Amino acid sequence: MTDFLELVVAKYNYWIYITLMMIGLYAIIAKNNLVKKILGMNIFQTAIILFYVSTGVKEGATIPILEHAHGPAHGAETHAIHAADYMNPLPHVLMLTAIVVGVATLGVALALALRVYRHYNTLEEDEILAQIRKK
Amino acid sequence: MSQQYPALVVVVPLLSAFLISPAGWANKRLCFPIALVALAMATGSAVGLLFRVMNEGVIVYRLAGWDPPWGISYYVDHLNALVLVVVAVVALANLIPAKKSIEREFPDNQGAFYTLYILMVTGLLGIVVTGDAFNLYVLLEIAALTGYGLLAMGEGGRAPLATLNYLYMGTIGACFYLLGVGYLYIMTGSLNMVDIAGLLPSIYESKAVVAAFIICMVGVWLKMAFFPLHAWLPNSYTYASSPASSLIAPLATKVMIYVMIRLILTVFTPDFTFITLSISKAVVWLAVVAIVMGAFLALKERSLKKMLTYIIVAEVGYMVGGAWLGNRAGMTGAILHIANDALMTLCVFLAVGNIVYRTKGHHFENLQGLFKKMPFTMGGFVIGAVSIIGVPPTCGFFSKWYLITGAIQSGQYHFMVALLFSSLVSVVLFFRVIEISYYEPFSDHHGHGHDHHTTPMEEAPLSMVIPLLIVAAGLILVGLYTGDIVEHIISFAVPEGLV
Amino acid sequence: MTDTIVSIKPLLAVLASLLVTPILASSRSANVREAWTFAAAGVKFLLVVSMLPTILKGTEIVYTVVEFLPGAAIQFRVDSFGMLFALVSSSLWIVTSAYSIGYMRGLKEHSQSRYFVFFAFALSATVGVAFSANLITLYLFYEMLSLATYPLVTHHQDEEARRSGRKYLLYIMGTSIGFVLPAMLICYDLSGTLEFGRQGFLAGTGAGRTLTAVLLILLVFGFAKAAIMPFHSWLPAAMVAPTPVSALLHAVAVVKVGVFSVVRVITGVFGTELLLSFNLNWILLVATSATILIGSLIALSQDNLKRLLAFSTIAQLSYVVLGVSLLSPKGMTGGMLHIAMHAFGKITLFFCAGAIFVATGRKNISEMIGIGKRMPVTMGAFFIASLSITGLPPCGGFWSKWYLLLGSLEAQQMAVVVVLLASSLLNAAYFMPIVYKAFFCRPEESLFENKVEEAPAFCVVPLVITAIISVVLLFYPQPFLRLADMTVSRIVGI
Amino acid sequence: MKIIGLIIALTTGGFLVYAAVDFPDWADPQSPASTHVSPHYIEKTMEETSVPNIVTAVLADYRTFDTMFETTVIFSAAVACFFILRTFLREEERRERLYRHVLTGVTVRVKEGGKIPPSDDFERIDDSWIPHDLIIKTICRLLVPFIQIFALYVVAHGHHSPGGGFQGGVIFGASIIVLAMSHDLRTVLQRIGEKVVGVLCAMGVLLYAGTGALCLLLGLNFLDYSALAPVLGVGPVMARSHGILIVEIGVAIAVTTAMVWIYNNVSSRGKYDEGL
Repeated sequence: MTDFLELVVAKYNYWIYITLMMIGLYAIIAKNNLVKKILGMNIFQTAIILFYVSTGVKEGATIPILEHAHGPAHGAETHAIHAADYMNPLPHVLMLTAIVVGVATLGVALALALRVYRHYNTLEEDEILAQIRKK
Repeated sequence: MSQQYPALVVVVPLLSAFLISPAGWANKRLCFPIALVALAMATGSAVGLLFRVMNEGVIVYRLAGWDPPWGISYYVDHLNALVLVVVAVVALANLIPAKKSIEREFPDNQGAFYTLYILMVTGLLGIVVTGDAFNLYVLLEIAALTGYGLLAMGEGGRAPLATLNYLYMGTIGACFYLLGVGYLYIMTGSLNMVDIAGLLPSIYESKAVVAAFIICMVGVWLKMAFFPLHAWLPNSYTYASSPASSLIAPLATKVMIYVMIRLILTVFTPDFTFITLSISKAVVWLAVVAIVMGAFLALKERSLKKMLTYIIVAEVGYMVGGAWLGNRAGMTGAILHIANDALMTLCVFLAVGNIVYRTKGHHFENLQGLFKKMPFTMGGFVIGAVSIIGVPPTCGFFSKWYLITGAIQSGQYHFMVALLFSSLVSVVLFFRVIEISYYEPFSDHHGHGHDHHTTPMEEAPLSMVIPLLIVAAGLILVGLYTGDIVEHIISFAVPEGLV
Repeated sequence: MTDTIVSIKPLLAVLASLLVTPILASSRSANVREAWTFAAAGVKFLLVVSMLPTILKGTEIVYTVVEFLPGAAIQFRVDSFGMLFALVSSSLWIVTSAYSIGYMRGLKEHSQSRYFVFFAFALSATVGVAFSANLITLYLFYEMLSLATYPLVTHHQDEEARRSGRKYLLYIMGTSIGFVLPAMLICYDLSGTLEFGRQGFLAGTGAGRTLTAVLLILLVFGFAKAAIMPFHSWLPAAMVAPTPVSALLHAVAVVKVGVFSVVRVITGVFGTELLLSFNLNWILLVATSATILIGSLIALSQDNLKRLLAFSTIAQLSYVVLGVSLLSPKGMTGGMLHIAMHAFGKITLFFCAGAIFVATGRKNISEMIGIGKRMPVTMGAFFIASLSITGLPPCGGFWSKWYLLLGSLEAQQMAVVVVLLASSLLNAAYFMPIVYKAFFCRPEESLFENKVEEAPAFCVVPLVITAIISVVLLFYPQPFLRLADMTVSRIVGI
Repeated sequence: MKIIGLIIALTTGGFLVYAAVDFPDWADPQSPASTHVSPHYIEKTMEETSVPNIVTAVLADYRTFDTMFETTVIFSAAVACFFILRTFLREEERRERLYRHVLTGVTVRVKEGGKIPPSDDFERIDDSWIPHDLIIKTICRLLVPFIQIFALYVVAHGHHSPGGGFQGGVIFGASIIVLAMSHDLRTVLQRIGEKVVGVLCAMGVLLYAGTGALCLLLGLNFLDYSALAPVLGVGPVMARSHGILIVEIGVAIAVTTAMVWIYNNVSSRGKYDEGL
């Protein structure tokens, strides 16, 4: 029992991102309002960003910026840099891209919702489908 | 200059997109020539790259000069060189006829349309040529976003609504793929496809790698509209404008099938996919369901374009089933069908584009008497239809040949039966359309009284008919030279591991 | 192995009519178009005849267009059997072109250029099938023929044409995609090649008895153009087409392609030894005998002349398949010879039916009482042709019936002998009344005054020519008999 | 639909949990992710690109191809929003117009067709306009320059501190959007026209891709900044650092204008009237 609890505690960041993701997935599928679906989608994307960033963390490491190197000119005595001291920069780079993609998708989704609203005067999916069936 | 082909294929269209957008503001007539030159150069370098690959084997191109696992690099082998050429040729062949309908449908924001068009092609070319898993996700998003932009401007309110649904499903698919890449990154520490393939064998048994594979697959299946996840495709392609749908229909799903085959062959290597995992039989059954349902749903459609979209869903079933048969013939058939199906779908959608350009509608009622009024367009349509049915001289027959041989060799006869069933249904589908345009006299129901300026019904403009006939002739040529394509290109693309 | 020479002639023969189609489509005046059709027909016939001497010497002409896979390529191999069929179809095309000019002009049919274009297209496919060296080339031209004949069958573009066109396609395309395609791929998978060898390529592959039986059924019934019983009903429905179409295509080109493919399958794909060792040929014998008897019986009850001829064609086609599936040398010779004999006989009958329709507008036999007095020449040719079909001495049909009977005796198939004799009786039973009513009817029932008024010359001359040919064939059946003998001797290996 | 959504969410969630068991623990330094590729970045960045901020180095040099396409994503999203929403039809001439006298706050209604010549003391407002609020307008007008200076700092200082093209660009874009929200879209459009925004956005990404193409023309592979050494007259390592800076500026321009462009289109539903 104890090692199960230990396992749960040691990997807590994964459970969080999974719950967030499932909330987003549920919202996209089950919600009726188009904008709520868009928000669900945003939660879904943010959950993955959280997942990536949480993998970059290292025990006892600082942010991946080398402070005491004041430029290469007189850096003769800059002692060697140990990888263990700094956090893994790669997930952060990747997630910068994912954030940008999230914003871009949000922008286009809102534009589409606006056009749908301009044509059907409602954002509720069942009302829109009713209008389509009536036509 | 030939050393730089891998980069030129993607960079030239990219740079041209950033020239077209300002040109759209300055003067609209510049956009089309820039786009044409850019795509022509991209096609040229793609063909050059294919010949280089055929001579020198795999080409590694280090972006920004860094070695593979650290920087992003391209691994151009026979598989993606072939698909690259297909994408470039289809995009170029679609640009020329699209000019007239763009001028009619989007008179004031042509610059934006051409920019989205070129960016979409750049995204697709990038997906095919890249060797980095994460870079593939970014390009996936470019292709998706520009796709949403292009598809949104269609008929009334239906197009944005269908595109919005496409956006939801597409984003979920892309995020699943991203999650799969994340799982692989955690377990192996690298993002480069070949590097991952090197690190994976030691941890094949771990649950995370199996999960990564399944999540990637679900994401890719969602993006390619594989049957249970296909709900977004029919509406979004039907209500889109004709130039947009005749660009996206032939390419978007085929590039995703290329991604699936790349995952199976290079990243997870066939022995993991077919031996360690035992789901290939189930996937072939899913493909059978996809083919049967795709063909079946196409039967009840009264709109020509919507019928074709369901045929695309069935064709996706062909390729997924072929790839998952697990033997050389099936995989060759799947890869060959990517090229053939792109050409066939392009030919048929160009014909629909011409019809819509003249009759302003793509329902069966608009098709009456078209053989008399638009003989060349309908001629091209018949060749495309015959190729989809799978009649010998055209290329559709030969990919069915490999797929059925693969099914026979692997003993999965249900896949063969599905292929034959869908061929028979497409005979019924296409000849129903041909009957309408052949028998029913041209009833000029447009001219009902008040609008006297009905454009005299005659053949679509020359710049739209000639590309269609060239593509139709291309179908027969590709069919005739299937032997050379398979022998020189595809037989190298399928690894020896696959017997 | 017989020595082969490589020459482009077969490809030229196939393309001769194909290349002329754009000219036909774009020619403005009718005369120019008809002149071009005649030119193409003449060139094709000359090309085929030019290859005849080399074939008669026993050499074969091979030409490969493009190679897909090791065993499958678009390849032409002109052997004696292919030459026999090509000779028949190309010669009859000339005659039919003349006839269709008369017919089309006589009835002022619409969109004639489309008719001539697809006619030429269909002929090139027919010759393609004749010269194909392997199953995939044969399948390619077979499908091309189905697509080329669809617009011809549905020429009148009315509701009835639409229904029969739909039925025509469903049967032909349905069976070819549903049966032939999988069978062809299974054969390719088993044997690695699709070449029509001396002995079928399935011989050495160790395929089990049941698999061979399944493949046999798939391939034989797959080629639905041979109109063997379960898949025959497209032929009567296709009679809605104009008469020259049903004359050349549904008496000569299309149905003979079906029968030719079935014979190619029996001799080239399976080979006589394999079928004999598994004695699978009883399946074919039963099917074809049933077709012959039922076809002839239905023909008895038909009133519409063209439907009668359609059902008689169904019966006659199964003679060919019956002969070949006897697997005895004489029987196979008879079967192959019957292709030529039946072609000339049946085309004359269809020409007469067309001429009667052009001259009097009558379609049903009941309305043709006493027509002999009005159109003596046409009805005379009709009488000769019906004799040839029933296999009586003054016409060439006699030879093929003669060889068929000898073959069935040689193969000790007494039942087949009975079937052959019974069907000959039935043939006589449904042809002779027509001839009797035409000539010897009692005056008061005759519906026509007795002034002679024939169909236009362009219709009558061709049918007279073919009638004369079918009589000449009795005395000089040489080119076809010689070719049939050579094919059989090569197969049986004596 | 709700039940299907719940079932799908639960099954996928269960599957992900089942798969997460094999993952390395949180923050464990020996996890494959932190031992295979990233040690090279951490140890080699200083000597190869002389950029202390490793994230910016990886972003703009090691994986610069990714970032170029990332900027293209922003650009394509902006063009897509423009294409979807922008309508150019001029049908609102016939409606009556409302003006406000700036000093007194009096609103003037002008019948159809009539127009008050542009002058400082009258500003155009529209019927669905929320009441005029002096405090917000003056504070925002004061804040904007400081935000913009901070944004430029973030862009320029990407090498040494957290920041870079994207973050700086977004802050700069936010400053313009603050102005558009507090006043109305027309005041922003008078300062920065729609054409300027569209062209600048393309130019930003073109700067990025153009630098890469320049390296291509100078002989090395695409986006390999060490090729710029002879052009910039510095060593290959410093050339990489300067290359990163140029690229960051390109990104900043692109992101700023993309944000503004998307806001303009989405807030005014493509009509470019008074916005939110």
